[in-house]
Amino acid sequence: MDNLYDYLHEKFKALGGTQIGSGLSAEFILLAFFPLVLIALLRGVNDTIAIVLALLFIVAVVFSAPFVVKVSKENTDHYNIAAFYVAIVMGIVMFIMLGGI
Amino acid sequence: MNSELIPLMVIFPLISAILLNLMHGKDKVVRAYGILAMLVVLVVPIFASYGNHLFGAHPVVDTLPQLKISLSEVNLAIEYNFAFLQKALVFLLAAIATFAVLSHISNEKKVSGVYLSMIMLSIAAVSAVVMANDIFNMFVFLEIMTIAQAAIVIAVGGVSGYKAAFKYLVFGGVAGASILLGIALLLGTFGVLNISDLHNSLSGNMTNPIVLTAVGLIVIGWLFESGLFPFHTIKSNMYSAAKPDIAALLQTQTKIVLVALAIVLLRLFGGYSNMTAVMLGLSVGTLIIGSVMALLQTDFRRLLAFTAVSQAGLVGIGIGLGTRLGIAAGIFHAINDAIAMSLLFITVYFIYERAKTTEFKRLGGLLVQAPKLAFIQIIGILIVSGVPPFNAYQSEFRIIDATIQAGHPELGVLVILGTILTFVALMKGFYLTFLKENTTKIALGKVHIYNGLPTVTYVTLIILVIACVGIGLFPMPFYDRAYSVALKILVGW
Amino acid sequence: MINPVGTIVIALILGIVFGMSIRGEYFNKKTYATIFGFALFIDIFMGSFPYYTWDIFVELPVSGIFLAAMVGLFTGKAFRER
Amino acid sequence: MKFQQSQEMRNLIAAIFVGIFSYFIIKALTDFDIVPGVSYIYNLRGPLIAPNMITVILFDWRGYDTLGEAFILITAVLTTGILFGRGVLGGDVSEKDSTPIRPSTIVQKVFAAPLVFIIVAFGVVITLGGHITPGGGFQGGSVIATAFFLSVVVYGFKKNVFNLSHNSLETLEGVGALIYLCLGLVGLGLSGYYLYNVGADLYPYLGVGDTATRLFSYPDSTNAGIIPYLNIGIALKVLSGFCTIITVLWGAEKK
Repeated sequence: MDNLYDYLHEKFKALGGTQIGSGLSAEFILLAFFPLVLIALLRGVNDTIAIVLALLFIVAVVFSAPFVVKVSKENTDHYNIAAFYVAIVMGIVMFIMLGGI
Repeated sequence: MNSELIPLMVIFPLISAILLNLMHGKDKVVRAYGILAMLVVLVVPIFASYGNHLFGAHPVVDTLPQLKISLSEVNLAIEYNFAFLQKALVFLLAAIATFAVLSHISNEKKVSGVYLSMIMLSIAAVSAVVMANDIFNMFVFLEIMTIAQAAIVIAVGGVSGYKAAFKYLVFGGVAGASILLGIALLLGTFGVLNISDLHNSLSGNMTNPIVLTAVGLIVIGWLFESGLFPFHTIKSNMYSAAKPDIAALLQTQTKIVLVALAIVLLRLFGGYSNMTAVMLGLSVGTLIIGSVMALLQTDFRRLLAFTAVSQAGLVGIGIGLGTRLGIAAGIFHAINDAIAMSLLFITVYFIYERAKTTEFKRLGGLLVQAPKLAFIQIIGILIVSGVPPFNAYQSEFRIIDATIQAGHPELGVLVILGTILTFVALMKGFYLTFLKENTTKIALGKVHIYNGLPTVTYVTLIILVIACVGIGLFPMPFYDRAYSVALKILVGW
Repeated sequence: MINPVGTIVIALILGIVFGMSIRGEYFNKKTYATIFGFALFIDIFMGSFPYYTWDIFVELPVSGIFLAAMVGLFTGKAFRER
Repeated sequence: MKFQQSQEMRNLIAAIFVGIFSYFIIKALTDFDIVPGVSYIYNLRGPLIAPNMITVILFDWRGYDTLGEAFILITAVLTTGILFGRGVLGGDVSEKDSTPIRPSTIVQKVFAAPLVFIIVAFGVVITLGGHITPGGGFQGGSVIATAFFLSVVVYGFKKNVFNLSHNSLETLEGVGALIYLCLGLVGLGLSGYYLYNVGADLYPYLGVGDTATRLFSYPDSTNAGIIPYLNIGIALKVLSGFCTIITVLWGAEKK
């Protein structure tokens, strides 16, 4: 397990001064968050599909961990990142309102 | 019924703003008038009686056939509603703003009249948004609020403040234009601006694509004003760039505006499930991302900023459920959380004013120097994390209950996850500030002789703790009122 | 406004307010003459421009407000130079 | 290089989503029928108050909205002041003056000063005739502000025709806004409704006293009530707001 600690230490350096404990807590919450959202979205369609997809998603997310580095990079104070997400949400909101999803 | 004191809640802060700006430079006058004005601002909502106010005395008229509106009667004037919810929100705003004004007056050697006038303008604007029953009037005061908030952050000075305010104004322009375009589409389609009239015209019209466009545009504006998902970095940047006492005021205003605008949206388009789905989905994202980001911060102010944003997401979840229980719990949580987060921001303000920094790597070991502050802060952390017997427990419990009742148990799990994460983040902040060994020997500096800050801060903190415990022990008066508002939203005003 | 004279009085007051803040260094007798000549010219062309329906303006086809504001500006400037 | 590529990809995605957004808005704007709605009643009863319908809607039916818009301008002006150092925490930062970039020609110097007189007088006319003819406080104030701009551009800020400092402009702006707010309070005191158009008497049943009605009325075919006075307040506010902005920006140019 020492290797895992070193690995995470190396990865979390990008966050700049964050403790590994906080990074790990955030990571685990994110791991729980995505499959739950997937289930919440797809449960209306079919329970089995939702569970299977969520399990697959967990596997995929675990292999691409640590996820928290990417999330924190996308939530900095930079103007262009905020503008990018605002543009996407504007499009999606209008599409949901009128596209009839 | 007409109540004369209702417009004074907006007009008096506006007059005070003008006068304080004119007095800028005369220190004693500004101090005296600032305290006096805050007293009036606090007292007026208590004594105002419930009812409506019609501006310009223009009454309701029976419609003429030429109007092309299928309503039996139409409001001519701008109308303000004032009921228990409005009273609670306006009073809460006035109370938090009083601390911001008093802390400025008691802390600064040279008082800035312009700064106080901006605080007054934001109070007036938020009060107007809360009470307005007219969608265009609401927009006008939202714009005033956006500019005034940016000005308060600019007044702190420094590059970070300028950057935050610039971003806030740019995206505020996008959101404001979006709301205005939505209002224009509604006005063009139905010819009325009064929200009650629009509600009556809109019932059964929710398949009109122009109305749906308007819904989307106003929802985008709502997302900005309440700091939800795509705008959460901008809001948190504003909170962390402002002084923490102002951040307390800003987050209170954000939650109040969130509730006010959400009530308008639900009253107008409540029957449209896609809208509540969008609100719910983005709120869930804000809750989780906000608390994750809070955990990763290295500065106490930024940590609290992201916590405040994630709590706004929690309020949004309650409202976005669109059920009676959910809306009531959301409104209730907005009030509770505004108080609790203000408590935390004010404790950090005290540290910031005396240690001149809130970075974790420079703080530490403050428990020895400020045990009382540490005690109050740990109470605040427990309140925000939803521990009984405090008020946020009552509302978070009801939000989780509402998610399960609404048939979304996964959301309940997510709310619990977010709450745990908030608790972990805040405890991390507490540990690094108060418990960790102080390696850099930063001490809480001595305060000046003119500085009445400790007294003001401690009195405010104790009042806020008492309010939290009081609402926590006796939640029903507030929750029942919130529930009746929710009933009215869904059944009709 | 209170009566037909009200507009003229208010125009005069506004003129004095702005005239009080005007510096004198760019003006001499020729400038004053030019301004007044132009003012009269514009005045007659404007006619009874804001079209108040009171008798006093119907009979006198010049813009009383414009003239009053002009007189106010000169008065205010004279006040300031004293 | 890798970052740049990802940025380009993101720009493309953002452009697509903004395209979707714009498509729906343009579609909504192209096909909708406008219903006159309450503006029909406004137009029906407005001529009882004053002939200029725009002014009547702005200052009577929706006078409170106009108050809010005036305050947007005030807030923006104050914010500009804060941005350049007035009222920041820890004491004001002084403003510097700067001379014009290019010296003015002799024609400009001779004609600007007389023109200022005429423009100011014309602005006053537009303000005072606002309830009868096209015009009003916003327009008149802007016209007077152009006189200030002209003199600043030609003579430089320090030697311009008007001797208005930043502080006196702030005072003028405050006075303008207070005129508006206090005229609203007159209505609140007399009838119980904020911004009630006291002299106009559209609703005689409110029982506002005779003296008050006579104070704001004049022997005309229509009776605009407090609208002309509101126009004066707005004009003072708008002109001083614009002048403050140019003062601040001109002083900040050289820093």
